[in-house]
Amino acid sequence: MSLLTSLARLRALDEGIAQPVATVRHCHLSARPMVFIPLKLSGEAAAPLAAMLGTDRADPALLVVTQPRNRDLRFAWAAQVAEVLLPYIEGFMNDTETVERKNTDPYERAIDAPQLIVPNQGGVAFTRLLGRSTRFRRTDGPYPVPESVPLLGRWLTYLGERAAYPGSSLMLAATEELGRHWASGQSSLEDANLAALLAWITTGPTDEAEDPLIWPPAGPATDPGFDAEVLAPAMESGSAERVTEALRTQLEPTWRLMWQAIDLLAALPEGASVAQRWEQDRGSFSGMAVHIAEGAPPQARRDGAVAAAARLARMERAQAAYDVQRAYDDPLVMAEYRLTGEAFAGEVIETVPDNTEGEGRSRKLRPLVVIKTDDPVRLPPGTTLGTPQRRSQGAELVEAAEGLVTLKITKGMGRGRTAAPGAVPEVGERVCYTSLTDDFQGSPALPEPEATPWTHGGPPQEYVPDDEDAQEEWS
Amino acid sequence: MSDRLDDLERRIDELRAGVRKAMRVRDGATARVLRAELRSAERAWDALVSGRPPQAKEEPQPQKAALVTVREQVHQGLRLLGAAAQPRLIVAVSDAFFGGTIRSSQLTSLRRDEERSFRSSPFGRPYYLCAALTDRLSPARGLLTLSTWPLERRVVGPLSPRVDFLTCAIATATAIEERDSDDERALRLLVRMARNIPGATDGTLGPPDPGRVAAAARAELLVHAERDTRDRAELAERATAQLGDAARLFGAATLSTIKKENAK
Amino acid sequence: MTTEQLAPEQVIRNVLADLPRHRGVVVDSPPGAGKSTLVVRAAAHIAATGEPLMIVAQTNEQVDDLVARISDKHPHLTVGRLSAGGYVPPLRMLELPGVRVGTRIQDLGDPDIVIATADKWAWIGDRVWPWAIVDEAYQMRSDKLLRIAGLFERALFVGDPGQLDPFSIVDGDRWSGLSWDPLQSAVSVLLRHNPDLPVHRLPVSWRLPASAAPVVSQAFYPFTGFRSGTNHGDRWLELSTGGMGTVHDRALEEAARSGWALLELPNRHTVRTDGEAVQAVALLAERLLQRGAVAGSEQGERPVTADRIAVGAAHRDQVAAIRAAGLPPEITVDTANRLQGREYDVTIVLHPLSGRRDATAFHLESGRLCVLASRHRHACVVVARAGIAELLDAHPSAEPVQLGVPVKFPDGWEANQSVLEHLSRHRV
Amino acid sequence: MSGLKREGDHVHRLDALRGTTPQQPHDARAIAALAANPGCARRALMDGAGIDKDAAARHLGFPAPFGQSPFAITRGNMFEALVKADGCAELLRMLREVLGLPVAEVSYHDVENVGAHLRHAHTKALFDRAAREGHDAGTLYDHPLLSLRIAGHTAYLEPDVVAFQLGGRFHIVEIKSFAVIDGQADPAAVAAAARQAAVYVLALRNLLEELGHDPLKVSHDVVLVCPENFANRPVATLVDVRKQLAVLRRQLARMTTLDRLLEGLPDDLSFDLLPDEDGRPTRPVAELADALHRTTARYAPDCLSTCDLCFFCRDEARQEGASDLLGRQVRDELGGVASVAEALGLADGSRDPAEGQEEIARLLRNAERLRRECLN
Repeated sequence: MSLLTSLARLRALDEGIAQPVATVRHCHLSARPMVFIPLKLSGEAAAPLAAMLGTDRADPALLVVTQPRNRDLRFAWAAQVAEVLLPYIEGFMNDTETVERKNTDPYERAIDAPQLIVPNQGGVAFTRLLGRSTRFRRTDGPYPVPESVPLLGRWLTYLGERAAYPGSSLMLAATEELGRHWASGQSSLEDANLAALLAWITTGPTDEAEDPLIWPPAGPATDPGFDAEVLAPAMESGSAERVTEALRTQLEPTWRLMWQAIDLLAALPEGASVAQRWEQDRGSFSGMAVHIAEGAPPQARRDGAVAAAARLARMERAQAAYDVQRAYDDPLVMAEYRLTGEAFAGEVIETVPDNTEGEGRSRKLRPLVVIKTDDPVRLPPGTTLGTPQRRSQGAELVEAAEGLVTLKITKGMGRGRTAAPGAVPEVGERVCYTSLTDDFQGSPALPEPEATPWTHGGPPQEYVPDDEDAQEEWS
Repeated sequence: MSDRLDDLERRIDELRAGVRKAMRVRDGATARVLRAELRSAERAWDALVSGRPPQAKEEPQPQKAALVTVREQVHQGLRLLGAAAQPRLIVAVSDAFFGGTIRSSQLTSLRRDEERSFRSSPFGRPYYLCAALTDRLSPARGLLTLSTWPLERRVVGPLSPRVDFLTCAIATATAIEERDSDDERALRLLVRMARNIPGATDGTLGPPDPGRVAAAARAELLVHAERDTRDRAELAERATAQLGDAARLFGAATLSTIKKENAK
Repeated sequence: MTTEQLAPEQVIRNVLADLPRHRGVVVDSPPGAGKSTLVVRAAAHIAATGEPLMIVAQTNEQVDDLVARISDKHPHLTVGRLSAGGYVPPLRMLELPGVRVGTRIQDLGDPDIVIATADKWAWIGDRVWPWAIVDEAYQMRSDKLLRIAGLFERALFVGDPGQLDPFSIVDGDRWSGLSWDPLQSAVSVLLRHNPDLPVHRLPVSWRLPASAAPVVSQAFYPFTGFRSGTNHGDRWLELSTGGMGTVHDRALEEAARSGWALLELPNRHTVRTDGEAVQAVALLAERLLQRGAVAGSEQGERPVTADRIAVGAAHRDQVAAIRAAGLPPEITVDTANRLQGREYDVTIVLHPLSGRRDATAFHLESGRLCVLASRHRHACVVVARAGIAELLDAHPSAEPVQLGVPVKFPDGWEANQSVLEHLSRHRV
Repeated sequence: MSGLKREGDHVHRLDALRGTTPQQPHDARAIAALAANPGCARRALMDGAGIDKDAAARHLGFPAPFGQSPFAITRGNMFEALVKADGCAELLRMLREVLGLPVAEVSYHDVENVGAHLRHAHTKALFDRAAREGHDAGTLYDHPLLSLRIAGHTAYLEPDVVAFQLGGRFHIVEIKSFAVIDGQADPAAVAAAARQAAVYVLALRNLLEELGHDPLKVSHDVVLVCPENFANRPVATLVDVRKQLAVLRRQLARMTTLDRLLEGLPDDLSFDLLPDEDGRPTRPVAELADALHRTTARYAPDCLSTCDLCFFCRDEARQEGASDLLGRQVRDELGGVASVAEALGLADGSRDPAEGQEEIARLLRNAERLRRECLN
């Protein structure tokens, strides 16, 4: 968080209404998102209690485990969840486009992909746990489960991990996304409360948001008072209807909030790079679908040495790209960098479009641009620059002093002796340049897992999900 | 009907809110009153939904229980185990071998009833379910024994908890072997015990071989036997010397309990 | 004196003796304990066996520095300097005898020693070196080691455990507790998988003066410890022109006298780029030059010129602000991360906790303060606002605990406390 | 001893602050929580005086947002029972696996076998014997009663179990019902457990020291017992609590040096809740609130998960328009500027920077300029 965001929070606190910290939407929003609100039994690691889910705001499915300590009921519940989620997920697999790739075979990429939206980070974590607790189950043996259960587990695991992948929109946490676009007048800790955050964005703060009687927690944890006074007695009564109704009261308010959050995000114009990131999501999704179709084993309990390093590299690359793209897509995000002097914006007051460097054959076109800016520029001469206005353009800072910045354009102005029309900004044009650039070289290869070196414990034994995984007793 | 239901639901919501508010400020009194109303409202609601007339929840009374009393089932369990045991273990055994129907909760009052009955007519019954005695000769919490056992078996020295566990494991294993039972519950009990005895399992997850479990338990038992026997003998001696009949069966009151007694 | 020097010599002998006996050998080297000297010695030692050797460093500067040192000490050795495309070798390197620079192994001929950064090595394949030396191994992330470990059979890992740990821009919790956690340092992963590899420690710092070694040792190396290679009096710092009694002058005089000075500004919560503090830092540097500081040591006597002075801070914007305050460009101004492994006569440090109301894990990280407080051969002047003691005292401790992750010492809080306590004796 | 005397004095003063309100005993959790926000004078004083902050908060109309679900409680008890069942069979298995406890080491002492009033003495006797005679004396000690001096008062602590293992070292066993999944558990939960265990380690070390034994016979590695994955089966992990111990010592040291805080207080200041015979506070709310307002709090949003008074202090911060509401990081970014209005005034230029505020003013104005430029 930067001073810019802090200022927005102060403003929000003062005006009693959240302030925008983004001018465009930085996440993809599906036309048919699957809203998923899971609840868990307090004190248990991953004992599902209920879930409200669906793609139709008018018609959510409510699935309940009326006796959460009963293993069979839990798996029955997981099977019910699968009945809703799997058709939704599989619905996206068949419409694909063929993607050509340099020096490797083309592959099929889904035209669209599923999108799971949960209320908060807790929801993401619990989804991951549900995945972990179901993906290893067997359909035969001691504690058999319906076929759909382990499959659901693998998809939940996949989506849960994807949620940690910078810039991915396959699984979103509502509070996270809202917080990325609005600054409330409360602390980021309190922003984790969906009702409170939404109140800040829409009507202004209210203490009701913290009253579990008015706004039940958005899960996965339930309100202890509710557990003690409503749920426990209902369970003892042995009446399934009563447990179900009790849990409905805890889920319905959040269900409404979730769609309100979606509407708020949908109202924002989509950022320029969102489609590109969603394309990667679609590719990843298709990859996973193929993976499963080919009968690969469920995801391992934890990454091996090579897998971990590979994932880290991917995630760092994605994080860097995500940061740059957000700044390029959104002046308000770029402003954070202008504040720290890593970017500057201003008016072009002079250009030398036909400036060249070097002599004879090595002679190169290097158009000069002088920009007047109010921003504090903290970039040394020679810094490589990029600009949101001309994304293919490369430039280099020549000098910066007294609010005047001189830079030379080094690429993206065409092959010719003179710069291609429009390549060099006109005098009077407002432009923004930044040292933030999205040109990362790929990361070098890793050894094959079976070639893991001695420094990292040597080759791991082939991972086969064993009976332990499958028979792990649930209590 | 449906609007009756709506009224009930509205009422229930109000009452729940009331109770939770009261609890938040720890106003127990108000909470209790509201809770009572709430329960009746909820029962009425259940009745409406399920079409049953409202009634207090009654315990399911399985006919077996009629044949064998709780007391007798515990007796069976303990006889099989042959050592002081906790209710949960006794229940598990009775469940696994005698199709028992008891629940741990039913055993809590048992010992007091036994003591009362003994005091009213000493030795009036062939056997009593009674306490294990601590090194202070006070009743050991949550351990049941049989009056028909020698004192040595009913006192617990420092090593006795482990020794008794091993004894119980051997008994369970043997029982399974004799009946060559493949009863799921029996096997699960054996698995639970086996994984806490060195060498009792062959590492695989399948049901352990009862013979192997018994052997492993005996092996460890050997390590503790001598010292435990010594400790117990010494305790038993003290108990015989210091305690009257009742106390010998149900344990001497600790200072604190005596205090409580006097306070009454 | 000589006896004092024998010990480290002995350590080096033991290291060299261990090389053929173990697959890997680790050498912990506190600040200025002759890490590079060891690397050069070991390089020559291995090269002498006629077996090819690869050397891994972390930055191009470190690589160039090693190349220079090796060809200086052992001109007969042929050295290949592998580099990435964009890299422009400094002229002095091209003149060195027996040194060739290239972007591909093939360009290098078949030298005794090939040196490159870990990043560059990661692109090299299908060849295995019998020997490798990994320099600054504690600053190397284990995933980098994973990429290159296939290139060598046995390796010597050298580094300073007290400096900053490697980090990532993404959250790595999902790997915590794994023995191969990619965010851990190369050494910790190496040792977790090969717990019986020998770990040697260089016992003597040749850089830190007698005034600094005990302070740094106690604060940042509480369990292992090290001593200074020089005694009080072996090093001296003299200000040839007189002062005007300003706080800055007095701070410099205190530093010249005792090797340490704390220039304490009035207690106030400020923004990171605290103008007063920045000014003070700049003024100190300026005055130090004006007063013609002269440093005397076992290496003889020399003026403390701008290139022998460094200014250190925690954040990039602080560095920028100090730069902007108009220091001579020869003076190094940089963040702790980038000052790692460097050495100067005098350092001026903006205390990471100065002017703050609350400390974060970043500001308390012991490695950060350790780097800043251990770059100097003669004196270190710290600029800080009063109130750090109170800040530490009020610091809430609720660090999360990951299962299976060895507890790291020293604790940042304790280290800060101990340094602060020492500095308070040199307050002006 | 002047040290003792001084402690005596301020104990007296603290008791005065508490007035007729019965002393709230510190349990391990409360002691572990001392480090949650040491900078908060209000909290330090109330803890020192032994005031029930929860009761105070409720009386003030700001009940703390904490509460434990009956399911969680049941689960916790069930799990502890499971670990200790059948002569601690599960626990012995784990100690054998994790600490290499020899098969012969199984003896079990339940300190609760003696009446409550004897437990502390009995605990002392047992550990004295254990420390003197080594492993023959015993292995497992259930429900021991330890004690620790907090700000002049003795707090009694009940660790779940203490395992004593061959090699003459004691290990604290901490039984928690949060799950360890694939070797990892919720880091916050583990940290809390570690802080709590550290309290026991320290108390036990003090006990041994009193008895003239080497306090370091108590290991800084505690045995954390949790359910593994999704099963009920317990698994043990060693947790090194040296850092928690260091923090704890610091905090206890601070508790005995509350003088600085106490000196600043008006003599008539009292936190007394004036409880009636059945313990309900009768102190006029406004009066109590006023008393608290006369002590300085150091509110941060983190308090919402660590302090019973959090809502009261948050409300106070709101009244004052303090930027603390937004979190420590924001507060630090604003340099010296504590109030929201002030910061905004500097940002939009409606207020001139006071001496020393020039930079933050410049930064804020710059930020404001950028926001305006981007938003319209």
